[in-house]
Amino acid sequence: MASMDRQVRFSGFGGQGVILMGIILARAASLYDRPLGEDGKVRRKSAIQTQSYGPSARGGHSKCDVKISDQEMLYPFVEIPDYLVVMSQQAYVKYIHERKPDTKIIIDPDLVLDKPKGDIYRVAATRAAEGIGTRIVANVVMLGAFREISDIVPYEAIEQALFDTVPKATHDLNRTALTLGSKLGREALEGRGKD
Amino acid sequence: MASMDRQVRFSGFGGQGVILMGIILARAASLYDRPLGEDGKVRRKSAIQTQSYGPSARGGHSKCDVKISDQEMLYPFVEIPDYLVVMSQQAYVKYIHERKPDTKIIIDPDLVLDKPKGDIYRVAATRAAEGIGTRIVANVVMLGAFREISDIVPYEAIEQALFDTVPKATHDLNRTALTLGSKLGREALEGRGKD
Amino acid sequence: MRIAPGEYFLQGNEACVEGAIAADVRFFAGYPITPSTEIAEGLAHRLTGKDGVFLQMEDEIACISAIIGASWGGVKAMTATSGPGFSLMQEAIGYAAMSETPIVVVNVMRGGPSTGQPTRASQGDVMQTKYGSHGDYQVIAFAPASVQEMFDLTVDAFNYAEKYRVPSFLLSDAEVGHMRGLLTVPEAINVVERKEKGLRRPDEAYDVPDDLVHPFPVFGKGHKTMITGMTHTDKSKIEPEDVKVHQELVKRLSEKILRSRKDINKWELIAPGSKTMIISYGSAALGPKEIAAKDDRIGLLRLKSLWPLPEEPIYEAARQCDQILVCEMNLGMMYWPIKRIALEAGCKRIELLSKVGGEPPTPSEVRHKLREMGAI
Amino acid sequence: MRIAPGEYFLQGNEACVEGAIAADVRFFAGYPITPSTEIAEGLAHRLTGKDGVFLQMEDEIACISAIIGASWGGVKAMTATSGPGFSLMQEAIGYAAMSETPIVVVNVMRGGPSTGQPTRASQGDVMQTKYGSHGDYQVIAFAPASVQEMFDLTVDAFNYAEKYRVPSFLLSDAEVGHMRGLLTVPEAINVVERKEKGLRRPDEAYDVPDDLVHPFPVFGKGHKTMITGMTHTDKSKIEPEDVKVHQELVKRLSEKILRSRKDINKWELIAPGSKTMIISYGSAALGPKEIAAKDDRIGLLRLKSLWPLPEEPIYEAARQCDQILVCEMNLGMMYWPIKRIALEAGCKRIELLSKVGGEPPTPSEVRHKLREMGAI
Amino acid sequence: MELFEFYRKDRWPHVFCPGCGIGTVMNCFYRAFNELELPLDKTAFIGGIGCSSRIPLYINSDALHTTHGRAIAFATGLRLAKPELKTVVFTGDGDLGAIGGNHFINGCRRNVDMTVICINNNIYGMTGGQASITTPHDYQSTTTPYGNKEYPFDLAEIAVAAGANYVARWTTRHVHELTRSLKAALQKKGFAFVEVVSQCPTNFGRRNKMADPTQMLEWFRQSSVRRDKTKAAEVDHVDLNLAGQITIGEFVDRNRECYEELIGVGKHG
Amino acid sequence: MELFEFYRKDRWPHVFCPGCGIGTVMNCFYRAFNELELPLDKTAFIGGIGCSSRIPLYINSDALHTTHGRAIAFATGLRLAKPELKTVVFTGDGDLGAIGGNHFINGCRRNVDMTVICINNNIYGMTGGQASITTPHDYQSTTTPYGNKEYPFDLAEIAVAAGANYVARWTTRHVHELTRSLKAALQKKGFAFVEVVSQCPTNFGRRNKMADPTQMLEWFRQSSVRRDKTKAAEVDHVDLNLAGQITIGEFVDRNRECYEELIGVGKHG
Amino acid sequence: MKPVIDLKLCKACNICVYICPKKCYSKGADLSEIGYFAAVVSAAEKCYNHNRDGKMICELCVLSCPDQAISWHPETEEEKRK
Amino acid sequence: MKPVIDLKLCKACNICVYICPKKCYSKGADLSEIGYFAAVVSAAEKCYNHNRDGKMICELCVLSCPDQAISWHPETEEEKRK
Ligand SMILES: Cc1ncc(C[n+]2csc(CCOP(=O)(O)OP(=O)(O)O)c2C)c(N)n1
Ligand SMILES: Cc1ncc(C[n+]2csc(CCOP(=O)(O)OP(=O)(O)O)c2C)c(N)n1
Ligand code: SF4
Ligand code: SF4
Ligand code: SF4
Ligand code: SF4
Repeated sequence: MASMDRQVRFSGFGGQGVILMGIILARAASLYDRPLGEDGKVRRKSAIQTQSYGPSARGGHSKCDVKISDQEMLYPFVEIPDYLVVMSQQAYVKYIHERKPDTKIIIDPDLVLDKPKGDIYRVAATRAAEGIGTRIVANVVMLGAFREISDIVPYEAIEQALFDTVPKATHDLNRTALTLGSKLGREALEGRGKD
Repeated sequence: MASMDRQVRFSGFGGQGVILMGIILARAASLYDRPLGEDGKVRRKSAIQTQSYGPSARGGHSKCDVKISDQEMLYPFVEIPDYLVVMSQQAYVKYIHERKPDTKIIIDPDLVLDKPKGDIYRVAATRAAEGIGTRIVANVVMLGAFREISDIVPYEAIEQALFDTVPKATHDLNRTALTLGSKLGREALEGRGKD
Repeated sequence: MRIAPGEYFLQGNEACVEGAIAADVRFFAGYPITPSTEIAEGLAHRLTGKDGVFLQMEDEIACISAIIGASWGGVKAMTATSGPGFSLMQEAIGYAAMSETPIVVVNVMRGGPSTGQPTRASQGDVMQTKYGSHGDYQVIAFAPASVQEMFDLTVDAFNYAEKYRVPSFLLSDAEVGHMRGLLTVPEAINVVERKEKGLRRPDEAYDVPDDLVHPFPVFGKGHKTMITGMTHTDKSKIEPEDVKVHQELVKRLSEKILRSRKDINKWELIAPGSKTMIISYGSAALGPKEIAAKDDRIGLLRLKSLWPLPEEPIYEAARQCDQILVCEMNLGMMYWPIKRIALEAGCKRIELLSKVGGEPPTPSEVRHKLREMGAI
Repeated sequence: MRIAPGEYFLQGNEACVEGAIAADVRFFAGYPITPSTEIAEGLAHRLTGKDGVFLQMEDEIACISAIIGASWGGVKAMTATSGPGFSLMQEAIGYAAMSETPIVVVNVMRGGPSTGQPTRASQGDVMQTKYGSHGDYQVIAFAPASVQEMFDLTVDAFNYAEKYRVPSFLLSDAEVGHMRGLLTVPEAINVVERKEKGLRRPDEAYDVPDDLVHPFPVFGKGHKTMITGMTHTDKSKIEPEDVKVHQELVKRLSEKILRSRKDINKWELIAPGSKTMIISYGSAALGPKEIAAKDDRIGLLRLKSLWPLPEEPIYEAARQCDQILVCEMNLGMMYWPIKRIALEAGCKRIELLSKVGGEPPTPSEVRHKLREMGAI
Repeated sequence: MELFEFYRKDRWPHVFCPGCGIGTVMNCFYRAFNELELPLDKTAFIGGIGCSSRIPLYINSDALHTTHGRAIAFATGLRLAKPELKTVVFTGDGDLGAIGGNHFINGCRRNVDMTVICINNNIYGMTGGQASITTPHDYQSTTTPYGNKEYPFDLAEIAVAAGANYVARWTTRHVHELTRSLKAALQKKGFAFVEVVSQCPTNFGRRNKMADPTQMLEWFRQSSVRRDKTKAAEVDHVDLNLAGQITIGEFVDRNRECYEELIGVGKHG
Repeated sequence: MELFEFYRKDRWPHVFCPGCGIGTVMNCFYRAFNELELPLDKTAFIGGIGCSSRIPLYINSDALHTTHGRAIAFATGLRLAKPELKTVVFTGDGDLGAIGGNHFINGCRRNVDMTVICINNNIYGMTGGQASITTPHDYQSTTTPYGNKEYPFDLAEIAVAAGANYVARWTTRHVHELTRSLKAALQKKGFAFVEVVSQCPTNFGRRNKMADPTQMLEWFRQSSVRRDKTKAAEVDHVDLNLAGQITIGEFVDRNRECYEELIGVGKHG
Repeated sequence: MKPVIDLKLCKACNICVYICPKKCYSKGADLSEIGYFAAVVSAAEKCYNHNRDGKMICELCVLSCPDQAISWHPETEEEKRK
Repeated sequence: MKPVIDLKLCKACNICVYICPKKCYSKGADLSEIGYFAAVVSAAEKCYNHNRDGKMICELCVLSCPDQAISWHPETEEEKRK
């Protein structure tokens, strides 16, 4: 089987938890995604998360890349993402140009004013998060949607990695957000290109 | 005329003014020794003074080298001195071994306890300086004697360089010391090898 | 107290923290600086006072001074910094070399010169690591390229610091330090303990053994140790004006490292014997690695240690190939000694792919350069 | 105020003081350190407050920071130090390079590493001068070998610092600094003034001229200058995360010096075309000089400037000879780049005469080595 | 001069976090500078490295953004080389009191004419919240996960002992008093030091149960106690700390000759 | 323990100039150490660079002769890594107060258990007589040919402001008082600082009409004034200077918890 | 004169809400262009400076606002009349 | 006990001469082996500690001598009798 790489970019506003989305995805792929291969052996994925650091991440845009491979990781940096998740207008302007024709773009339409063309999925994650009580989990909602749309790692792996990462007291809230995200993701998959 | 180098080493106790002796000699050769050559042109000498620095010069021995050449100076450091002036026992022990068979050795016999063999000149400069009032000018006495013995630079050049170097108020004292030294030098030349 | 064997998903800097703990670090003094700060923050958690001391100090000079002091207390000691802090540490690095104090300094390299690009990666400090302090000395330096190597080479940095009584460096960069990925902690970790001076014979520490490294006289054990950065004899008598004493000392300090090149140097070799060899290290080697793994016209010599200069593997690679591409994240630093070695080995074409600005060369950039060279 | 034309008998360090005054130094900040202290002491006499400022500061870091500040006030500024102080200055040297501040730093080299041999000469800091600060940058460095050159090359150091807006170094050593001899002060001394930014066109200072050196916007003249050690655009906008801006900046900083090698480099050539060439510099070159002057089998390339690396004269010398002897007072530093260039030029035998411990190689030591090489 | 003639409008919104006290200090400084009608083009602004140290880059005049901790040393050189320039340093507690401590005390002693404004936010803001030499005892930071065990410096008191001509401390809750002190400092001949205790909600507040900047302002208000200028500090007094007290006020106002006068450097304002 | 069991007899005569006060301090230190019957093998001696900083090399125990100005930082590491060792630092005014000023004030603040003895000879001795941060105003040195224009630090007063647990100042003319203070300092838990104003006849005396060391001792005797421990320094006071006064005595004696106690490092004496 | 908040600058720290002794400001509910719930001047007429034509007697808000978002603007004629 | 000057250590600073309240010391006139005109104990019997058998009550000289040249030695029986 030829090696398969997946490149994902999460982007948004500083403080939205964009970095956390990437960490959870990469952790899920690294530690919890161990399907049996055709040969009956456990297959492992390797995953690397990188991010843009620094004071610009304070107010401005923030970026988190994840590269996932079913082989040993060679070059771990995202060149052109297969998936681009955008959670702010500023990030949109900054990153929209780094894409291939088939890059799947997932945006929160309440935060991105532009209306791009292409393989677009709209997930109103922030509004949905407010719906369950707090904007804070908008990132987890979006992560759930992303997982559903991309299907790179199984739901259980993401959930496990999520629970590793966030404080115990928030597990219930986060699970709710994740499943809500999955639902929104399914809807987006279905509604794709409808507008 | 083949080039002619002269290598001189002054050595003694920190605080005796050993360094000054070398500076005056080198300055004299550099600036004030301008004889007419056979061709009627002024001949210049080049001279470089170097010294051993540092805290060991505080209490212990102290060393000052002068190299004088009638050509452009190439290698300015003294390897084996042609003249070795010694003004303390410690310096004697330290430097006596760096000599050629024909190195002329000038010592203050009151300060050097050993009685070396070879081309030795004894100049009791310190005692003589006390005789004219102060040990401080022992170095100038010794310098006068050295000049007389070596005859590398003319008396006037040394005197000029000496006056450049010491405070005006002490010129008389220093002149006295220098001429006294010349006298002692002549005596040493005559008395050489007598003991 | 060290991390249990198993698999972890960690940041590079966090893996370095765990490597240090695994290597038995007991003293860390640090001053915050991006992109190395997570190492200090991690060790602030791990060294609580009882099991070791974490100390944040007034500046980087204090930090490196303190870890040298701590090392003389007999414990393994470390600091972590980046460019500007590394520059400030140079005087004390020379002191550590001169006094033969085992310490580990992590430099998570960022873009320089000066404040430059605090959040972006570079490899601009590799020459400084060897030449940053005044005078002649040798050091040991490792260049990790993954989260796993941030752990493994940290342990190595400690081991070699102890073995050779020398300052030892982990030259990471902002990409490797901040990258998150899998760390596999093995059951057994080889940890070299300090070769302490015993008390069997009073002058034992000062016999020059074959490997030129004297046993270490820990303070407080009655050795009456005298440590100085001045020129000193093997009996630690200060002789700052003695030509011979100085010669013997600085030559031994150099020799003990240079002679042990084979023991110290580490590298990864992909497709040796290829007509075109890439020589690279750290995160700059990751793009080349992808190419060398997939294209059999191209080989890769990835240096995992940079100092002492890995003359032998470079010579060997150069001897067997037609051309070399050196790939680094600076304007050309290791390029020069590599070129010298390659010329000695008879290889005539040595090219440079230099990338500054904060991003490691991408596989396509490397490929582009290789195409220019006619390699692919 | 400058010393009158004529002949003087001076110490090397005193000649440096007079050179600085002749070059119009107006600000000196120093911290005492053997064997450079006489430079500070001399300037304490010469800069009385009204005609320029002499300032002794709390440490070397303060000194170099202050002279950079003074330079932005539009005056020529300088400091002098030796090994340990030089190491402490490294961070700010990078700042001066990055901010393109003309300053002159004199390093009267003594034996290292660390406190080493405070009173004895060495050439152990020549690599540090190029690589001591983090990141990629280029500097200019001169290596005097006589009292006269302590004067002449100090003037040059100022001139080139101004011309290229770069930190410029006088790499002297304890022998040359403390040696006393003749200084001839000429009638006319070429002094390069600062290329100040005028106010004709508002953006003039930031047009990149051919020589890559921008006019200098002195503070207090309404330029609204913004100076930073962070990555910045030509309009001095801070862009620490921009790959392109960083590339353009550091490449220009390097290029402006490297491209001007021919303008900057200075050397003395004795008996070019000899079968055996010695390459040396500073006081290490004096023994070889005596030999080359007297033995016509031996030539000498004496480098009066070390950085930027004088590639061309070395290449030329290497191309024409059979073998090269590099002579230096360290364990081999300039040896390595010289070897690389010589190999490029097709010269195969490049030997090293390395002498540490405080004394320059004597003519007999050089002769001994030449004999070993079969040169004489 | 309008606010945005004094500051570089094109760089707004500035980089500082929402609620960061640095912007407040900028207002007060502008106000003081403007009311004194000082010539902006004849004033140079010097900063070290850190959030606070970035202020000079926002001012519409000559700015020297230097290395971490050395701003006073750079300023000393600039000032003495060009004494017709007024010299103002902006620095942080880390920049001034940690890595820059030596230049700080020697600056006070040397008494070169400059105004040094230290924004003391009790934390390293720029690098993301590590303890500073002014982080109060037992407070949280990323490098003191078990609470800060050290005790903080009293920067103003050290400035007094080291010899500064003018020393005052205020908080961002005392904008009017601060503005007055900044005016006094700008007019003082010699080394004038103003410490402003300020909020870093992002990196100090958040970790110390004051994520909201207004909570920090309220903390400042409640803990502030005026210092009696005539009475020296008590020997056992460690500030902003055990007693939970922030001593504010003018600490000293004296007229030691400044360095320029002492060495007779050209003219100076 | 005999004097020459405590000191390394084979290194005598020591390197210090005739009449240098460093040797006097060595006597008093030996006396204090010996009377307290402290274990020599469990005491480490740390020096910076300078004449004064060389004392550790003469003591018959473990010695760390470090870099210029950093002795306190080295000592901090050693002490915290091996808290069963007593830690004594010998330093000079240049080493401690010029290049080392930052480690000095932060050492006082951090309050690690160590005894720091600064031999303040008002000059850089080792390098041949350049002005120091304690050279009195208008005095001569090789770098102040027109007289020193700066004003000196009051190191003891700064140590008080920075937080040291014990601070005293004496001169080499006060050998008994000095010995007593050294004993107090050696017994104090936390950072203890003793400043000894001392003569450098070679490089200070000679240039200031006191070439004879006894002239300097007489100067010390005449200028010394006792400090009232209960009263803090006056705000305008600049020591050893205008008033020609050397304030001597114990400046502070307090018991802030030392750093080892605060972070709970192993056992410590 | 009355205070006005510049929506391009306000970062919604609500310091003005806290600091104003007359409670002229209140928290905002709308996302601004730059992404914040900017504060609003809800009771300008309560301001000390209201109707004082340039004689500023408080200005805690202007001096405190860290983002230079508050500035003084003349009241409309109508406002003045109130 | 009486004070004795070690001629191998004394560097002739004459601090003992200055410091001794009883004027037990005086300047020397002979060059010592190590090159100094070492001070001499000219009036040991005036010393406070004379005949006190180890009860030291002054010791300014011993504590002050920078070269560790002064030490206490027992008096001879004859000296004690004086
Ligand atoms: C030599 C050096 N060490 C460390 C740093 C990293 N650094 C940048 S800013 C900073 C702290 C700033 O703290 P402070 O001065 O209090 O300013 P704030 O950001 O809190 O306003 C540090 C440690 C650096 N730039 N240079
Ligand atoms: C980094 C550095 N700068 C300068 C020096 C040179 N230096 C050696 S000792 C000294 C001054 C010592 O003065 P002080 O500490 O007062 O000691 P003293 O010799 O007067 O006892 C200096 C400047 C050095 N060794 N290292
Ligand atoms: S990190 Fe803190 S100090 Fe820096 S801008 Fe943000 S709130 Fe202000
Ligand atoms: S130079 Fe001064 S301090 Fe140094 S040993 Fe001599 S007298 Fe003492
Ligand atoms: S103080 Fe300024 S930034 Fe904060 S909410 Fe009010 S107007 Fe907005
Ligand atoms: S004090 Fe000591 S060194 Fe000085 S003269 Fe007296 S015995 Fe000699």
